[in-house]
Amino acid sequence: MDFNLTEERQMLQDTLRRFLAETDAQDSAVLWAELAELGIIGALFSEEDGGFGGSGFDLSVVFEEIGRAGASVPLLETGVLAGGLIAALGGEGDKTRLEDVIAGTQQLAFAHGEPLARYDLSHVGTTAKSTPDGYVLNGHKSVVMNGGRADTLIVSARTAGGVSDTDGISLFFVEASAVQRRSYQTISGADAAEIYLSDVNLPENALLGPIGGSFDAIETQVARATAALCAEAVGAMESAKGMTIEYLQTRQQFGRPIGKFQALQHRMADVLVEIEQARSATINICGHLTADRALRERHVSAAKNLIGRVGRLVAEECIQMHGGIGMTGEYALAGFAKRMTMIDHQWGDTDHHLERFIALSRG
Amino acid sequence: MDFNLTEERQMLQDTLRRFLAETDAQDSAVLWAELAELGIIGALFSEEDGGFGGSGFDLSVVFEEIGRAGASVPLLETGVLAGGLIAALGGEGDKTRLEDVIAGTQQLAFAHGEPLARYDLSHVGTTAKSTPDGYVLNGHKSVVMNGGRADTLIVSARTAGGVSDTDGISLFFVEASAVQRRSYQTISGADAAEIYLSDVNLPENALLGPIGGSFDAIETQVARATAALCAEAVGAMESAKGMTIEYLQTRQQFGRPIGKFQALQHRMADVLVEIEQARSATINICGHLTADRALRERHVSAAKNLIGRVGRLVAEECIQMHGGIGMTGEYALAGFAKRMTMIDHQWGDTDHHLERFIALSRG
Amino acid sequence: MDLAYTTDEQDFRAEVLSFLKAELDSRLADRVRLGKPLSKADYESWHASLNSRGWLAGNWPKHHGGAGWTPVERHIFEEETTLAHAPRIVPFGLTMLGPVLQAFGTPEQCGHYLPRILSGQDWWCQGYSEPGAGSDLAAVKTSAVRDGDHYVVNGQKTWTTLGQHANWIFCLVRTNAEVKAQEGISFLLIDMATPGVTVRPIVLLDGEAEVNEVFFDDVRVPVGNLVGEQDKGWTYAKYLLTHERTNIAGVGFSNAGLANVKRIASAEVSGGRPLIENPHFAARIAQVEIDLMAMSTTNSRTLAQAAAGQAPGAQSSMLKVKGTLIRQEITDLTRRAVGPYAAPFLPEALDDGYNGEPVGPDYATAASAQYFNNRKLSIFGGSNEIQRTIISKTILEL
Amino acid sequence: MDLAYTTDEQDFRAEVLSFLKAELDSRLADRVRLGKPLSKADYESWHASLNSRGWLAGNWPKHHGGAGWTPVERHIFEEETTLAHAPRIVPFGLTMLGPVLQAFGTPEQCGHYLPRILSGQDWWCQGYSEPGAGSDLAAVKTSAVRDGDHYVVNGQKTWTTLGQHANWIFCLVRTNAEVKAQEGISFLLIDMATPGVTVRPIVLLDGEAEVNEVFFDDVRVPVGNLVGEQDKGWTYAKYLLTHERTNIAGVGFSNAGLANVKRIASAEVSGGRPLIENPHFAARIAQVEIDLMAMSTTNSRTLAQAAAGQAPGAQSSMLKVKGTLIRQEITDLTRRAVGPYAAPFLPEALDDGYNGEPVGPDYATAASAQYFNNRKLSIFGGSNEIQRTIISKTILEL
Repeated sequence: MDFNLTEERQMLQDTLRRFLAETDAQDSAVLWAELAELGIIGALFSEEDGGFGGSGFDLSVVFEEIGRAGASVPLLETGVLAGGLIAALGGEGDKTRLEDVIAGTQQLAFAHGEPLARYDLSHVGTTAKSTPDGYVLNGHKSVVMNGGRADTLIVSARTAGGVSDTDGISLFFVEASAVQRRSYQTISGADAAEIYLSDVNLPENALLGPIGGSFDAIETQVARATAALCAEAVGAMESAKGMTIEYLQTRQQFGRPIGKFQALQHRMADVLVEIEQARSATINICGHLTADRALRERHVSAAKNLIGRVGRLVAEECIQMHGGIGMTGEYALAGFAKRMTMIDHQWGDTDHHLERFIALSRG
Repeated sequence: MDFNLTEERQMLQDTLRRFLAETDAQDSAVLWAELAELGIIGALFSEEDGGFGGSGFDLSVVFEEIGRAGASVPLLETGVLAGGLIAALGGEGDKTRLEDVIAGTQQLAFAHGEPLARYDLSHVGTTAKSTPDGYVLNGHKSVVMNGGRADTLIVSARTAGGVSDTDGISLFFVEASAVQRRSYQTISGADAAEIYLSDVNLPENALLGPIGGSFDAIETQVARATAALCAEAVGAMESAKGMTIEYLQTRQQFGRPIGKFQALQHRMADVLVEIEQARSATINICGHLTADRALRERHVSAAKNLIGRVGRLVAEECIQMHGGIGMTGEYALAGFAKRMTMIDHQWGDTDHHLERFIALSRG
Repeated sequence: MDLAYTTDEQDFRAEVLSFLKAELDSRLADRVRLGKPLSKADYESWHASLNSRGWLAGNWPKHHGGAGWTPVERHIFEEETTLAHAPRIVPFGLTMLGPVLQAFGTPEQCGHYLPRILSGQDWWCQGYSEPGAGSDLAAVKTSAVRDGDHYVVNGQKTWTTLGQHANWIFCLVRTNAEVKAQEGISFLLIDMATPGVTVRPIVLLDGEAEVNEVFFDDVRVPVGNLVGEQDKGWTYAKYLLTHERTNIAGVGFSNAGLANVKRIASAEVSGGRPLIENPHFAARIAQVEIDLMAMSTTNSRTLAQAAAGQAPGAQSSMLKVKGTLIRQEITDLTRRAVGPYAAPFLPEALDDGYNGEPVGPDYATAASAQYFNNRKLSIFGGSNEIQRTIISKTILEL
Repeated sequence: MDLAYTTDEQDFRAEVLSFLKAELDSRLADRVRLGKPLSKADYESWHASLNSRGWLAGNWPKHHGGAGWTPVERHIFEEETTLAHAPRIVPFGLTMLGPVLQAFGTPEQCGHYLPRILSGQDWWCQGYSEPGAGSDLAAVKTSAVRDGDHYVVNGQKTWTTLGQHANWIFCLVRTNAEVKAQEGISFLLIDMATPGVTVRPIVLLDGEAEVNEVFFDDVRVPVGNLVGEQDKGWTYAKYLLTHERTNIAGVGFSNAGLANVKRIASAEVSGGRPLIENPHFAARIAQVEIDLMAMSTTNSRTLAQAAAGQAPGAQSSMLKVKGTLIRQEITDLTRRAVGPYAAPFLPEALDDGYNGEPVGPDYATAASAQYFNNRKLSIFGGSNEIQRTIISKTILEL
């Protein structure tokens, strides 16, 4: 067992942390280009896919820093999810697409969720019907993160089976110009969109991966995305913790720093204990991304469940200990609290993963 | 709305509290006789049944004092459960039995639970077969409170239907001498027994109530018993609270009373809040014992669920705040903690009643 | 012991219900139910409806123009109006300042200010908290120095809820810095149109600007605007804080919120069936409902004590703690219930007159914002930490 | 980052497993699994088995007769022995006194006492807590007054676990009452056969008498029994408390307990199906299992730091808090799982050699008693309140 970062990952962490602390790039396109230049996007891909990382612990290093800085960049969507699907399923012809992603010249999104899917990964109601020239897609994809900015979408659609079957799900490249999108911001400030596909005609080569057989790849990449989200949550927790400790040390009430009040001390101790739990759960998921499915998914659901619970605790306790100032929008704590809370709504919340963990434990 | 005790109930409370505080009756038979003489058993029955009470708030007054004193007497078994069943279902011929109960000259038990029943009230595997002269009973009744001391048992047995059907359950008077019993103590110091019925022959008139149709009466009396248990738990909580407050005021550590430590203050405040919740839940169940079944049972399950949760909190927090001394058997807190914990194991625990509340809410 | 309402009380409930049916605009009720913010006009029209029925000031005695209700009647009114998703009554003039004036103000002050509160001419806000003094309320720094017939006020108040709509503010000010913190405070009424008063909105984490900072820069306030005696303001401040707390538990809000989350969970689908049938989610709902059933009775017990003339004391702190925990749990459940649609946040969709389609179901529009906004419940109005300290000090007597 | 064990570590685990298969008596393992108390002979025979394999003192260096294991090896040993329901190693001589003697004792003391600990000749117990000083450990009142070549000891120790089996006790005693509480304490080894030593059992709430009071009445202790320097005992005491805490999280106990409660929940029937399939109970189990999976990794991270020579610091307090909460939750689940059979309590059924039938399933026999007994986990050995204070002081630096 070894819990130290390799020298490379340590460097990656230092570089990214320093960059995010110092950057004043207000324009997200500029920020994106700079991240690409620093090699951050490449860190999400293995060497054979043109990157220099791609393992669970590469993801955790990168996303913990994203969370710590509260940066809003589509690394998860472009790099981990869509990029991961291309790396896993793509043919020779898709190599250039990956190169563009790593170079920062293309942004992607994975359009998978639907209004009735909730957190059910196999629920795909969007249809793809065969045509003489290729496929025609119809459906509505909901809360597609980075959906409003992506150049190209990877859209899941059903080519066979019932609406919740794991079999029969296929993936397609769809240019953003071919769909109708309604862009908006999430409450934690990220870009998202509703995507409407209305008789979208696609050529044969828009298909990514096997026809009707993409569920396993989706589950695998969502596992990686979940690991990244857990790490991002841990980063946000670390920042919230740091701000709260400093506030407890400096804020005076009743003639002394509020950190002198034992009730707050003990609650803060519990918060610290739980943040360590969150860090450990993240290590567990990151360390098991290449394990066999049963073991991997058990850790996915365990980690996401725990992160959801701890995220709520940390957000609520840090706001409470700050009092009124913690409620204000301009104070940075709000951003971290919102981010760690909203992570619970991506790829399965606490309850969803508890239920899934139980089912997976039953074997 | 009126939350004051009537003058009669106030007197009952004062009398019982003073008596239990002052009595030095070590022998349970003597204590029992004295309670009868004070009219405490009679307070559990309505006037038409020969008592002078019997409503939910009569039960709560009596059982809160039992809980407060940590008294171990079979009031619940003899008075509320078996006595209640006789009052509800008995004919003219059973009147003398009630008189004996109220006079304290007969002790009863309700032998209903079975090894595989857990908390399922309709699970009755014990059989009663018709014979030319009456009935023959076979089965095993488990954890029958007061089962080792009762003169007569009321035994539930199945005369028809499947093992979990509500229809087909009958009740029988069975003299203790007719069964095999294995007596033991519970961890909170009460008397209980396993009851084995092996070809127990009973005359026709051993039947109590309608053949195969006693489930509703059982549920109704168990609702009353649950109300009594909730009140007993509240009494135990009050005593544990009183001891803990005193300990916090007097125990010195690090040069001051431990009640000066804010972390303990705030936790004790939460304990106090929850005890008020427990008291209110008990008022709710006691105030709805004569409501229609749906409303009554919703309050039964709500109250028992809440009492189970709060009982655990109060027991654990009061022990924890006492530290080592709270762990010792001779210190009275242990008795209160054990009693409020074990009440969770009588007539359905927290989880059982949560699930039942959900089912009842669905309507 | 009797959990039933009297016939009179039942009749009163029926009256409230028929009033609500007749007077409560469904558009307004929908906005309240969905957690969308209300405009000044929304509040004013609801106040006016109530006032014309004589029900605006349920807690005021009749001779001051109030309804003179018993605590139980007030509770019934509160319960039914919240369950019907009526707007809340803005409390600053009606339940905060009103009783203070009635207890400590001059007949002239009562005669002048009370009718204007009822008519809506004046909208009051509260000047208690200061940036340096959150929970430590007595650490008031805003100073009022006597200068002839005026006090000259300098300083800053904060967390002033709905101050953007107000034309008057009641303030705790320091008139004596030489004595113990509690002893040099006065209670002053300030016309916000006076030169030197500046209001600046604070945007909260959900994007709403319902609280404000109020700055005082050499603001000249006539001495006639002093309530009671100079330097005795702490007494009036405490009276305000402990007196009018019949609704501190927020039972009505919780009942309405619970009904709302059940509706949402019936509409949402999880694993092929209504979310409300998912055992884990059903357990969360049941647990908070059971807590609320008990807390509602705790609240009624406290009301009964108040009706019998007993001061609630630590009881209202207990209700504040448990009441806010339950309300917050319900908003947390609402956020969970809406699933991925908790993420989209379109501030414009919260605006009155928004005609666009919501993203996702309409009930999701404000779910997350409400969750974050309601974190304030355990902070403002005496944080839950302060309440726990009050409870333990009362009981432990240490 | 690598969660895998090295080949050497995997080989070591295999060795431990085959040792357990060969040496662990199934009767003994059953008693441990069911939470039944062990006799002195039970502990001694298990110690002897381990000692003949050279594994009794995993944490001692080889030159003192220990196994000289790395923290990871100790963890593997702990994990496998607890999962196999082996008796715990009685810690007082082996993990408490041993390291103190090795760090601060004289060569003579080491040469004399250490081999006797390994051989089982001496059974040590701990004289830290006193009636007036629970969490406030430095408030030692038991006095030791120098009289020629002896100290004369008077006072009382309490919560002395398994003191009824012990022939030696290590004590904190006050040798100087004039200085700051921490500065006048000495660390003394006392032969319990010395006149004036009295042991009185304390019956705990579960009926067990595993802890004791120890009284000292003019007990004469040779000065050679002093460890280190007079008045410096606080240093050694803290060393003892902070040094040997690799197993403070009790991961092994929790793993074993979780496996046990799953077995019980598979056997119990609720509503016509195994209890473990009831969604509410399954959720409780899953929740604690998820917590345990994370805590186990937190524990491993701390071990890795220890192996790299870093002192664990606040980390061991965190492990103590979370570890005990998890263990207590598991015993609570066990109590719940057995249903109505949690109530019967037959102390005789816990005795070794009891031949009667249990009341209900055998796994229910000690379920409630274990639940109550394990309340001690968050009290003894530095209460969770003390741990939280340590954590917050370390982090907040206030």
